[in-house]
Amino acid sequence: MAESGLLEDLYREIILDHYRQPRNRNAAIEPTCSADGANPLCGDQVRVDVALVDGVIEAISFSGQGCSISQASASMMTEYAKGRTAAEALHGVEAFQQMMLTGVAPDIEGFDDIASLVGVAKFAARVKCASLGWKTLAQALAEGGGTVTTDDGSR
Amino acid sequence: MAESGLLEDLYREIILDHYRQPRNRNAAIEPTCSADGANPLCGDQVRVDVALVDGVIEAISFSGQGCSISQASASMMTEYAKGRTAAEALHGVEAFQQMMLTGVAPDIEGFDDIASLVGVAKFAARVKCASLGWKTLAQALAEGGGTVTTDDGSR
Amino acid sequence: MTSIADLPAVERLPYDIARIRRDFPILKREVASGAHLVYLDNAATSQRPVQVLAEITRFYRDHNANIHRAVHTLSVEATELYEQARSKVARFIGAADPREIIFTRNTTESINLVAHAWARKFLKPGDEVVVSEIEHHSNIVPWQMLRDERGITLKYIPMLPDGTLDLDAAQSIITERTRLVSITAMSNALGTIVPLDVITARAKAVGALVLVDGAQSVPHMPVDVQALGVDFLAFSGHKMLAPFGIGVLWGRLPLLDSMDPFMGGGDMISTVSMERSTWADVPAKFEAGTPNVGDAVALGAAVDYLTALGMDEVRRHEREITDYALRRLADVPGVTIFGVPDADRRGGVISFELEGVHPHDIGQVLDTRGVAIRTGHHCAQPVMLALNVPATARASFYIYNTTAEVDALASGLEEVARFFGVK
Amino acid sequence: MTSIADLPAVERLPYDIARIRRDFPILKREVASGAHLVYLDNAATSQRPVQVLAEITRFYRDHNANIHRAVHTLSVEATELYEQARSKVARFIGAADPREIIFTRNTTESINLVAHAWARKFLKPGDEVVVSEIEHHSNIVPWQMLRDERGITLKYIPMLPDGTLDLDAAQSIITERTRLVSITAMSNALGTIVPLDVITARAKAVGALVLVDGAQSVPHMPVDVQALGVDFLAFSGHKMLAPFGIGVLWGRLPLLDSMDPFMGGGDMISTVSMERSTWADVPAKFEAGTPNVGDAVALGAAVDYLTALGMDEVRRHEREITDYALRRLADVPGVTIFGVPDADRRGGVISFELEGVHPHDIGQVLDTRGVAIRTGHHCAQPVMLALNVPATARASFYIYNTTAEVDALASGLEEVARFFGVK
Ligand SMILES: Cc1ncc(COP(=O)(O)O)c(C=O)c1O
Ligand SMILES: Cc1ncc(COP(=O)(O)O)c(C=O)c1O
Repeated sequence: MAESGLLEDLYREIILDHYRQPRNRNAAIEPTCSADGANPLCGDQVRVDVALVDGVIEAISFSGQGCSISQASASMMTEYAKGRTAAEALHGVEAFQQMMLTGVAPDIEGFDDIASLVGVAKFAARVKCASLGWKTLAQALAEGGGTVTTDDGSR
Repeated sequence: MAESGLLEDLYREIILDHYRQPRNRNAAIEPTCSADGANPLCGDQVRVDVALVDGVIEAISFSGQGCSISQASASMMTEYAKGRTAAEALHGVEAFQQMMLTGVAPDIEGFDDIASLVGVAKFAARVKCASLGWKTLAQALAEGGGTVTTDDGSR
Repeated sequence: MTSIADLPAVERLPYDIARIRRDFPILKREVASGAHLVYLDNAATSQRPVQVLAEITRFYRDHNANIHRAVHTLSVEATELYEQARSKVARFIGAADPREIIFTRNTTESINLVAHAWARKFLKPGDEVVVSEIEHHSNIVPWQMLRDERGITLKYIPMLPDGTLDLDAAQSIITERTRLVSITAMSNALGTIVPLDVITARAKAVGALVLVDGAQSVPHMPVDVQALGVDFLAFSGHKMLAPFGIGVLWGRLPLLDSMDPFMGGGDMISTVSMERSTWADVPAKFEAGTPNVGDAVALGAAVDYLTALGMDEVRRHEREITDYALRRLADVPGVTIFGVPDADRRGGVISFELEGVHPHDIGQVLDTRGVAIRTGHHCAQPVMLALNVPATARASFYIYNTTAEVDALASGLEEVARFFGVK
Repeated sequence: MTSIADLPAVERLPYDIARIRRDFPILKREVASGAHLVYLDNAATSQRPVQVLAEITRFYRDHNANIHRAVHTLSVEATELYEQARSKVARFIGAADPREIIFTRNTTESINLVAHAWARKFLKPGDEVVVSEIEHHSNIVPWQMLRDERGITLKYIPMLPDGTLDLDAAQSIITERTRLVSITAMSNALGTIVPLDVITARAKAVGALVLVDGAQSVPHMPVDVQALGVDFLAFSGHKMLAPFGIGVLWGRLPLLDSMDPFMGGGDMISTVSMERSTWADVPAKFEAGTPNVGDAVALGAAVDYLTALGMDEVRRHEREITDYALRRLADVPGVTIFGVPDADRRGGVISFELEGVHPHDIGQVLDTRGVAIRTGHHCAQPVMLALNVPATARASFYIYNTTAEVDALASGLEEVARFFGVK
């Protein structure tokens, strides 16, 4: 079918795999910092818990509900972050946001699965879904944790 | 000129005559009833004073300022009303309004000059000007006098 | 002001769906995937027929001027067209007098106007306003803001699990302290048609006014304000073939007369001095500043278009499509439809979920097949809360939709299920 | 949201008046008498070029949908177009961030928004708002309503006999108690250009905010909000080639953030429960309900049109026409021009009287010659009071007007004088 190409561009198999079998979801960890994220108009919700020991993300868990893109992206985010330093993880958040903006997958270590989300950049309405988990991670690592929203009021 | 016909339709010579030499304007009378009229968006103002004796309009005066149509029409109105009973005068007001609505001059006694205003009916924006004096007369004759406006808020 | 009696009669046309569809060239559009558009997002906004678009262009190209009693030809013409549109709208909803029609931007502004110009003038702390749990945010938030500012009490008629209102509860929720019942005629999230007669009877029994949110009823079924016996009616042009940017508040004339203005500015005044101002009569009192003349005139054309079809026929057509869709979608494995499963008691709006697939993903996959539905909370978060879902998928119909388009939706949903591996 | 930097550049075109006039087919119209239209009522509303009309049609025929983050193609496209228009407007007035652009219906709503969402939140009884005697009613009435409701003090900077403001008086009228100076950039009744720098300097010295009514400046001259150093700017699309029904409030981001919403409803919320609601971020917080997407997009096209001409060139052209008209009309026996007789200090607006002829009659006779001017109080009754006239006749110019049209006005006035027997 004509539309299949487009659809499979967005929903790569690896994304559906993370959606169906999310990694580090509701993992039993002892968090040192956490944050909640929401995409109000979509109803997506994500909570990120991080166990940060000596600047290294020893363990991470996410929970929540939402569309396949938001949940798969959060799942991939946890795989990426686990074992990295907070600084490295924030660098990853940066790279992810850049990918959403430019539609070009960065050639950096650990982004193999994540690069499959590059197709999302073509779908303006979905970028917020994909970014939710990453923004929430950044918020958790920032002092104080708290709540983020990907709804910037710009419709 | 092409436009002259249209213009002379509106501004018949007799109208300009009443405008330049208004009848019963600022006449020194002893009024028994009065009313003020205004056409706020145009700035037209008319005051009508009536000396009503045994149901007959013995004397009448108008004052005010405004466009040629409003002032000429008020002048003609005073000529018509003078010497008539209040009931007759109100009948004239009725006939005048009807003329503005239908664009047809009524064939009634005393309307010779007044019929020259029939062309106003074609100019929606001017009907209010022409009606001002007449409405104010009706208001003066109605119990209590008071203020009328030809601005019905309908733009 | 054009009187209703002076309006030209609108000739009735047969309900010919092929002809109707030709009036909407956008329906021939393709989306990125190459699929043909199947537009099922009509509760959000309708499409516009060429007749309405032509009217906009004609107005601006031939008659454009500001209105307000100017003496030059264009302005006289523009004023006449604007007031004629007001009369057309009055006739369309059975209003007694064109002055009862206030042009606003949309339903939201119409309701806010009542909350400011009527409620802030007449309501005291402790007075009650009653809405329902199935309202659009536009009929909730203005009353919450009023409550927080003025100390009135806001009460909700609850929703039953089938998406209808609890009419028994309504009887006790509407009390002698109730000053206003502000209620939707049809839920945009669930399609529920509200029995306005029951609500209105109770409101009138306690001396309360009734405001009807007609955003979803005026476009889709015959509405006669005098038969309804209500006091205010709010609706939006953009959901009924007219452009964005034009809405209506209808109110009873003495009621409108008793109210203070909402916004201040040009054209709503009678006199202005530096010390004080006096107000113009209705409707000007509520139309501060230069109005949206062009889109009001286009709303007149939209109303003519609907009148030619006949609102009874519009309702009949939508009822048929909805009935078909309720049965067709129920056959798709995994689909659950929210609300009453009866096309007689709902408008052409179907909210549903597909097991295991988030609404956003449903909408995305359908879009690649050209099928445009809405997903989300539909500006009715209390309904989502009551249904215990974060969001729903919603298909909504209008005059140009066909059963073939319902089939496209249904087979699209089967593809969604397959794609996401729903068993 | 489209960032300003991502907008396509607009190519500058030479100021070719013949080409410009071809873009406005209405200028070829005839009035009832058969005379050609000479449209000199631009301060009331401008005409619209084919480019803007085409944009409206294109939007509705190809991309029409409601916005608000829906997932289907049309809605994504409509959202992009709407946000792109916001960015175009931001660039046009030199705003730092597109989120500072709030779409309203018109200048009047923009000012009322500030009166509600800022003033009603932050002002206390005794606080002062300063306007001027030459304001349009839209910048007087909202503050009178606020005064009467909340007990603030409203003060006026007086007008001098030549139609300029008394700037010395302004220094003492704006005091430490002044919280807001709300001032027009150009009078629509007299054309006076207000020295905003002087007023703003004084306002800033006492810590007051400055709202500029830009209804007559944004369409006619370069405006840069950052260079002006003011806090709010209000203007209307319909006076600058865009359709009716779309206006703008610009405000500084932190200021907008600090304000409460104006109207409540869909799209201005973040969450709604039956108990309470939270607000969306700006600009959504101030755009309750379905916005006027189509006309906003068309405003973007209008702004592009003006940008291609260059606002410096627009001002130059209008200054020339005004200069010519001031001299030409002064030659007509019986004509008195109000306001400063200096085209450098006034915009393209000329209010005048003709001895012995009421303005309404002037307008009527001119109309039969196709010459469209406005007569009346121009929504500036305090100015009429100060001039001690019931009304004036007003000619106002825009990008397409020519000196030949000024001649048509002047010879028309000579005919008026002859007709009414003015010696
Ligand atoms: C200086 C000025 N302010 C405000 C307004 C009001 O504009 P609008 O009617 O578009 O709200 C106008 C328009 O007449 C104006 O000229
Ligand atoms: C029932 C209902 N009420 C109110 C509204 C708000 O309409 P608008 O956004 O045009 O103001 C809508 C539109 O979504 C609606 O469906």
